[in-house]
Amino acid sequence: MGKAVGVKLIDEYGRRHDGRLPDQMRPVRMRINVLENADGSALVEYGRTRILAAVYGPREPVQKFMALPDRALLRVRYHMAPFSTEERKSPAPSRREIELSKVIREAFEDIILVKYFPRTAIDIFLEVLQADGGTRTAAVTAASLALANAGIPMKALVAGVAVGKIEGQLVLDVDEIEDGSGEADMPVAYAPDIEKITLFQLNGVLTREELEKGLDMALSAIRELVELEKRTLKEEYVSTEEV
Amino acid sequence: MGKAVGVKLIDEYGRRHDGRLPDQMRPVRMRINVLENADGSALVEYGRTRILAAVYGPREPVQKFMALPDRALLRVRYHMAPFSTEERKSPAPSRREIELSKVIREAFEDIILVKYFPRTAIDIFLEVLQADGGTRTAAVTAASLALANAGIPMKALVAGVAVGKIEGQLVLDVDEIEDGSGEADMPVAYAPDIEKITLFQLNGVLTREELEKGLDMALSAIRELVELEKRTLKEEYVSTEEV
Amino acid sequence: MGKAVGVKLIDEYGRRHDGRLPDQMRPVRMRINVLENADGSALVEYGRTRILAAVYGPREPVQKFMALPDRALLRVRYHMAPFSTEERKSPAPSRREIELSKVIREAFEDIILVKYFPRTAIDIFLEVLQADGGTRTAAVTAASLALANAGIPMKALVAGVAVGKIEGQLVLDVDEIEDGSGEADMPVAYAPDIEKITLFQLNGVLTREELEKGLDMALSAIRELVELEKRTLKEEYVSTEEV
Amino acid sequence: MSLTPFKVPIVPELRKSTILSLLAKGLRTSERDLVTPRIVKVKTGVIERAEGSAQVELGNTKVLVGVKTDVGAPFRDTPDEGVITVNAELVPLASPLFEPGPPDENAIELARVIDRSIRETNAVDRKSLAIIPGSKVWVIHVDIYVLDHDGNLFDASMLATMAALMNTMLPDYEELETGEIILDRSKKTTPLKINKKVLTVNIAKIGDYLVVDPDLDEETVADTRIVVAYDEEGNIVGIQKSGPGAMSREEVLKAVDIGREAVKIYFKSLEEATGRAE
Amino acid sequence: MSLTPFKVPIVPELRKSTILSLLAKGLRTSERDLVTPRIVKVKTGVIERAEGSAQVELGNTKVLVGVKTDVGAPFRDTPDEGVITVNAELVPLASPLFEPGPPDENAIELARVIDRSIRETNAVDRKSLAIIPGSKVWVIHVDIYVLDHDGNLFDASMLATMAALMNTMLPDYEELETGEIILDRSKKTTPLKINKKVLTVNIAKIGDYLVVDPDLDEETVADTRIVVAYDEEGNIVGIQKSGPGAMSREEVLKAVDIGREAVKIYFKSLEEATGRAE
Amino acid sequence: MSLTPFKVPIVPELRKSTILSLLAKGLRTSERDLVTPRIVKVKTGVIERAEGSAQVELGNTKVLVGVKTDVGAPFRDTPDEGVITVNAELVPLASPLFEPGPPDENAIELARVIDRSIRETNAVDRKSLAIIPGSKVWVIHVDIYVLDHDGNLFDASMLATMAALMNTMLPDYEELETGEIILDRSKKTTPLKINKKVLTVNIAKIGDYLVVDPDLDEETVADTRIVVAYDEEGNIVGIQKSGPGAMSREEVLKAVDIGREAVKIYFKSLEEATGRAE
Repeated sequence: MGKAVGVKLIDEYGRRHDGRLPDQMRPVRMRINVLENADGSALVEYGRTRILAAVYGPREPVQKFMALPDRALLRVRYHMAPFSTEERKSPAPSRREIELSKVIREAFEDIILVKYFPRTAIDIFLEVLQADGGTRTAAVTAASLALANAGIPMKALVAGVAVGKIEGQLVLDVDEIEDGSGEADMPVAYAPDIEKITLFQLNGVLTREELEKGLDMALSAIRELVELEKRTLKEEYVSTEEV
Repeated sequence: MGKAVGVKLIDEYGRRHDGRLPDQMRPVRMRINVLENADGSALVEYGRTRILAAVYGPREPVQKFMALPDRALLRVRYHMAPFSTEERKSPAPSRREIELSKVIREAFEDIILVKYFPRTAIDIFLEVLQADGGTRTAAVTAASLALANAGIPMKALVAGVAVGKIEGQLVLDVDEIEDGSGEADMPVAYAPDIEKITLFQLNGVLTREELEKGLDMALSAIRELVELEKRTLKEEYVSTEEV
Repeated sequence: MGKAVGVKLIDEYGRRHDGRLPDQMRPVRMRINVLENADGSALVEYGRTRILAAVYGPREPVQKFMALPDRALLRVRYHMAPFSTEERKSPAPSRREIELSKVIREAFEDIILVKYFPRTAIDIFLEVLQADGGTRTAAVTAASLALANAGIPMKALVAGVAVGKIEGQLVLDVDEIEDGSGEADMPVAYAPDIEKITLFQLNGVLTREELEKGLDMALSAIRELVELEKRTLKEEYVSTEEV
Repeated sequence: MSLTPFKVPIVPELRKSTILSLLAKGLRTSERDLVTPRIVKVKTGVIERAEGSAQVELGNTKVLVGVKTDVGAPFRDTPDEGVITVNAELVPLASPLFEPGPPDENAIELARVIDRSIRETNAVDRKSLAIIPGSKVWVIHVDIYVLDHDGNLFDASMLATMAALMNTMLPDYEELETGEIILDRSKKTTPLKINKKVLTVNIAKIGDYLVVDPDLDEETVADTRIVVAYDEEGNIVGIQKSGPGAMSREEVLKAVDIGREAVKIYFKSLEEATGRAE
Repeated sequence: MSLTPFKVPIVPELRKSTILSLLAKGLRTSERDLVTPRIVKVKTGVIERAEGSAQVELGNTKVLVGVKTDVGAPFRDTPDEGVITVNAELVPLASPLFEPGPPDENAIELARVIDRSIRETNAVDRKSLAIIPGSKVWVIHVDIYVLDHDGNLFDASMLATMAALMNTMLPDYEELETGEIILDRSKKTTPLKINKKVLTVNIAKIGDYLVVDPDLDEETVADTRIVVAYDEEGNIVGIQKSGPGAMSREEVLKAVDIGREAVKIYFKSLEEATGRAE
Repeated sequence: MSLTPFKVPIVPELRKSTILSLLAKGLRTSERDLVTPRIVKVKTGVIERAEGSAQVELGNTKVLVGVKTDVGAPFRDTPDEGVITVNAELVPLASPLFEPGPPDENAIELARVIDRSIRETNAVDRKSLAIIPGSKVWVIHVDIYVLDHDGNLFDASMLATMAALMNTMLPDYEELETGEIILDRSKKTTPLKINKKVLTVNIAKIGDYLVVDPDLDEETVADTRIVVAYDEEGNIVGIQKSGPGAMSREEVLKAVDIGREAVKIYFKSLEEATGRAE
């Protein structure tokens, strides 16, 4: 996680350290039906970042007193595998994982038609198998796919991506190296079909203009990601490398 | 908390390090109605020791299986703010805080008319905002005020104060410096109107005679403290400095 | 727990470090009715290994949602006293204690006539007061006695013993020194009257032949241990040293 | 693991429609317009024994922040910088909604949003906190203590944190020959070096309206909220959408603009309290 | 957080009135007078592999204490003194009232009251526990293990603790050139240095009566209890009012006087068991 | 504390009798005979950023193992050996039976059985993991991650662990003059030294039948299970009876013999995946 010193992250031709252009995503792979037990599941990769999502429900809540009379209870766990990071991560939930579980849950509270399933629970389990930046946004994408795969009715599909600022320039889909040296990281989740931003964070400094430009970069990429989701739901597997 | 070495804590004129006489309290300030949400609240200061008390209830117990059929359940939390002490205190409850929560709860079990409110809970939350000796006894005083402020019926008002022994002499209302170098510390809580001692501890060594003398010093001071409580309940704010 | 270096554990005459022959147990002592509050209790010693067992039940489960409609719930806690080991053991349950609690519980699931007591709990509490090897197997023996002492109906009595391999040779009832330097440790629990192995572990390397021979050594010793249990249940106290 | 809260107060429909119909007229139950925060009171130095402290009242919301300092080891990747930790306790005396126990997701989110605003802007000069670079640095503990909860803990806590940091004086110390550092907390003579002041504005979306500094009733009926951190130059230095619900692109941008105006009121209160207008 | 116990056995009113009417005649259910403890049995050296140990039976209450020793760092403010820790486990085999889990408030109070009695009187000579002053000292772990609970865990635990400490032998050790200390626990030749013997007397107030060493039934019906620690000279070296309920000034003083007589019985048992009458 | 599981799926009697009547004909619901495991797929290097990894599918059971390495201190009694830790997480996405939280007794048992099989056979050469004997050694973290649970987590996890260890490459490092070790995880050139390959076979007793590699339905109706670890020479290098229920002496010995044949199938899959047949 340390800041790379003296490394140029954008070269004279505007290319990033892995050859991407500023507004270019890493290769994306999406697959559904990857697990047997879960009611819905998905594997999503943004470059080396790899997220496994499973959805259970609607089902009876583990503890009955949690049941809500007028809607489904949502439970979300964003969790990193101990081997997903550079140094082994303790499997006990960190403060970061607790916060991200919350913001991801909140990204779906208004998307899932929770009123259809009173007194039940819908569980979204997200495992970061490999972390290389953008895990929370890839997790939103994986959750959206797994929910659809589980047949949970939603207002719209959602996807996420982070926009960063490195060496004064806005770039799409930052990886770990870029994030470590970047001036800003702005994860966004969006449901294009209903034009709703469901997750939005900014970590770092932006001007008002950069904010708007960065947001539009994210929304534009998310529109494509949701198209990929739709294809994945039909074809089970999609990869931007093979396109 | 280390013992001050070579410092005289009582001078040749019988004055203590802060100028007090052996049987003199630090300046006391009491205020009620200091919080909006709580059903009753109080702020109590003995010198630099500062305690905030809030009372909630009678209300439904958080977990129903705790409800008692013939009386109210009392919950007491004595807790130190991380910034209240010389070195930062972890906010996780220490063994000391757990013990003090117990003895303070027990100081009120026979004072509050718990039989009036079966199946309910009465919660007393005590936060040490600044600790300079005597926190548990000031907490009892604050709890008594907050209970009265919440309109919880009690047999009598209670107040507390500690008597210490330093350099062979009994002194009232020890502060942290005196406690650190003292030979004994004896916190007492008492309800003068019904002549009941409701909290009593001794940490250190006393002779039988010293015990009796020290206890009487405490009871005498507590009578005055309860008078101050009564005035506070009428006037909302009282300070011995302004008297 | 370190491996003793350069110490011969079996001498030229086939004697072990404490003078025992390979198939000889340490002195065994068994006593029942050692506690007042428990419904059944036993103290079992294999040499310096000392286990105290208490049984409570059948009684109402602590939490009602645990109750099983068709059988008693079994709860087993294998726990080491902090002073039972060479270096003080933290009283918080270790991973080892959690595993051993499980395998000991499973050793009794099919022995206790749990169908007789639906919706109840039977609790077996095992405290290692002194640990010198073979604590889990002595704990099974103590549990069997305490269950019988509590009048809990069982298909048969159970006892346990470990067989070890040291310096290439199979030996019965290994103590801590032997275990620390041994090549294998194989704890076995067995109910001779119904010919059932109820606990079986192997930690180390054995050939197929050694396994069979070692198992038979254990079963043979356990038959004697169960005879001792029967005598203990009649006479309250039995010791192989006094025989 | 995050769960849909199942113990939230249920706001009667009536209450919600009252709030909405007032908003339609540009009014709020607390008798202010949509873009103005409640009355702010900032007081510093309220815990004399702490190295820094401040209490903030934002309407009926009350937050106390204390700063304690210690000497410790730096992080491996920043050996010449001090360490800052931010912790928030939603102590049960502050609200019937709070229960004793370790910080829950709300407390953790609150602390982390404030922590990021400070960290990313280098608001506290961490380089100035090295005592022996590589081995001994100042560790600055910021503890947020919520005393009364009537909504918008974010802005009140951020304001109290900033004021407490500006109020912080590092203790004197002596460096022994062994390299050990002995603090003398009775003497505090070095002010903590502040590079930048940062504050947040919490904006709730209720129906089609965006309102600054929601109180607890407003937060409860809100569709969602967005918390935006600003520096004094008007840069955006942190954002957190918090709470269920969603916003449109236009709402996000509008909220950012509204907040940029509203934050000036907070900055004014901060300056008045700290006397450190720059 | 402390809660009114909600799982205590309910003593039938009948039982309480039986106890009270006996007390009115100066009698108790256990056929003793008000100021005499139950029969005490003290046995030391019961855990051979521990550095010290003792088992105490007080009527049907049974407590085992084991002492383990280790080498560790001193506290910063007492660099030339050893460290003593006291921990109590109310293990579930001792009573249907005890459940597995970390020590609850009763176990913590028990351990802390005993810890203070030892600490404040310097009962164990902590200075003699320095190995290399400032860096290596003996750490003495006292673990109280309640095996059977029939009331008055305080006196039984204090007696067992004192006996176990008097029974403790420190292991031999070797100091390496590196300053490391290597223990040889197979050889224990140095007795722990005891400066002072301290014991407690637990006195229950039942109605208007004060009774020494209450059993579990008596504790359950008692209005409150007071535990007083004494040294052999009759000094009062610690007090804890424990349990709900209150006492008058006169009752407190009377309890202290009653206890001072009763403690002699405990001291006699201790001396007989340890053979260390002084 | 271990409790009788009170949240297990109840297998209808019908299901059990179906399984039993098939077994009587030497058949199983998964269309295989009693002594043959389900189809095994082993894939290594599946987590590129880990030092070693493998994914195993055993029928519908799916387990991922990742190996991370670090530099740490050796255990006091083995100063010249590296440290290996094994941890298992039954993450809730793998089964409706799993709930979030710290490892329960099943996860702990799983990890410990695998840990012992590796440790007792010195399967990983721990001596080769000393960097500076006595002070700096490699710490090898094996993390078992169950992704889909359809029975027999033991064999799948053991196989994935062994494959991941054989796949592990230690990072390059630099030793500073201070004795500190700086890892360069971007370069991994030294394979972990494997002394021995060890695998387990899980055999369930259902009525009077012994079946290899039970699936979840079979595990649920099984009377008990025995897990036997073997090395390639056919030595028995670990055993765990797991689950309630009992076996006769003859059943145990028969299971050990059945397992010794079945394990060859697993070893073959391991060799094919790792290309390290020896």
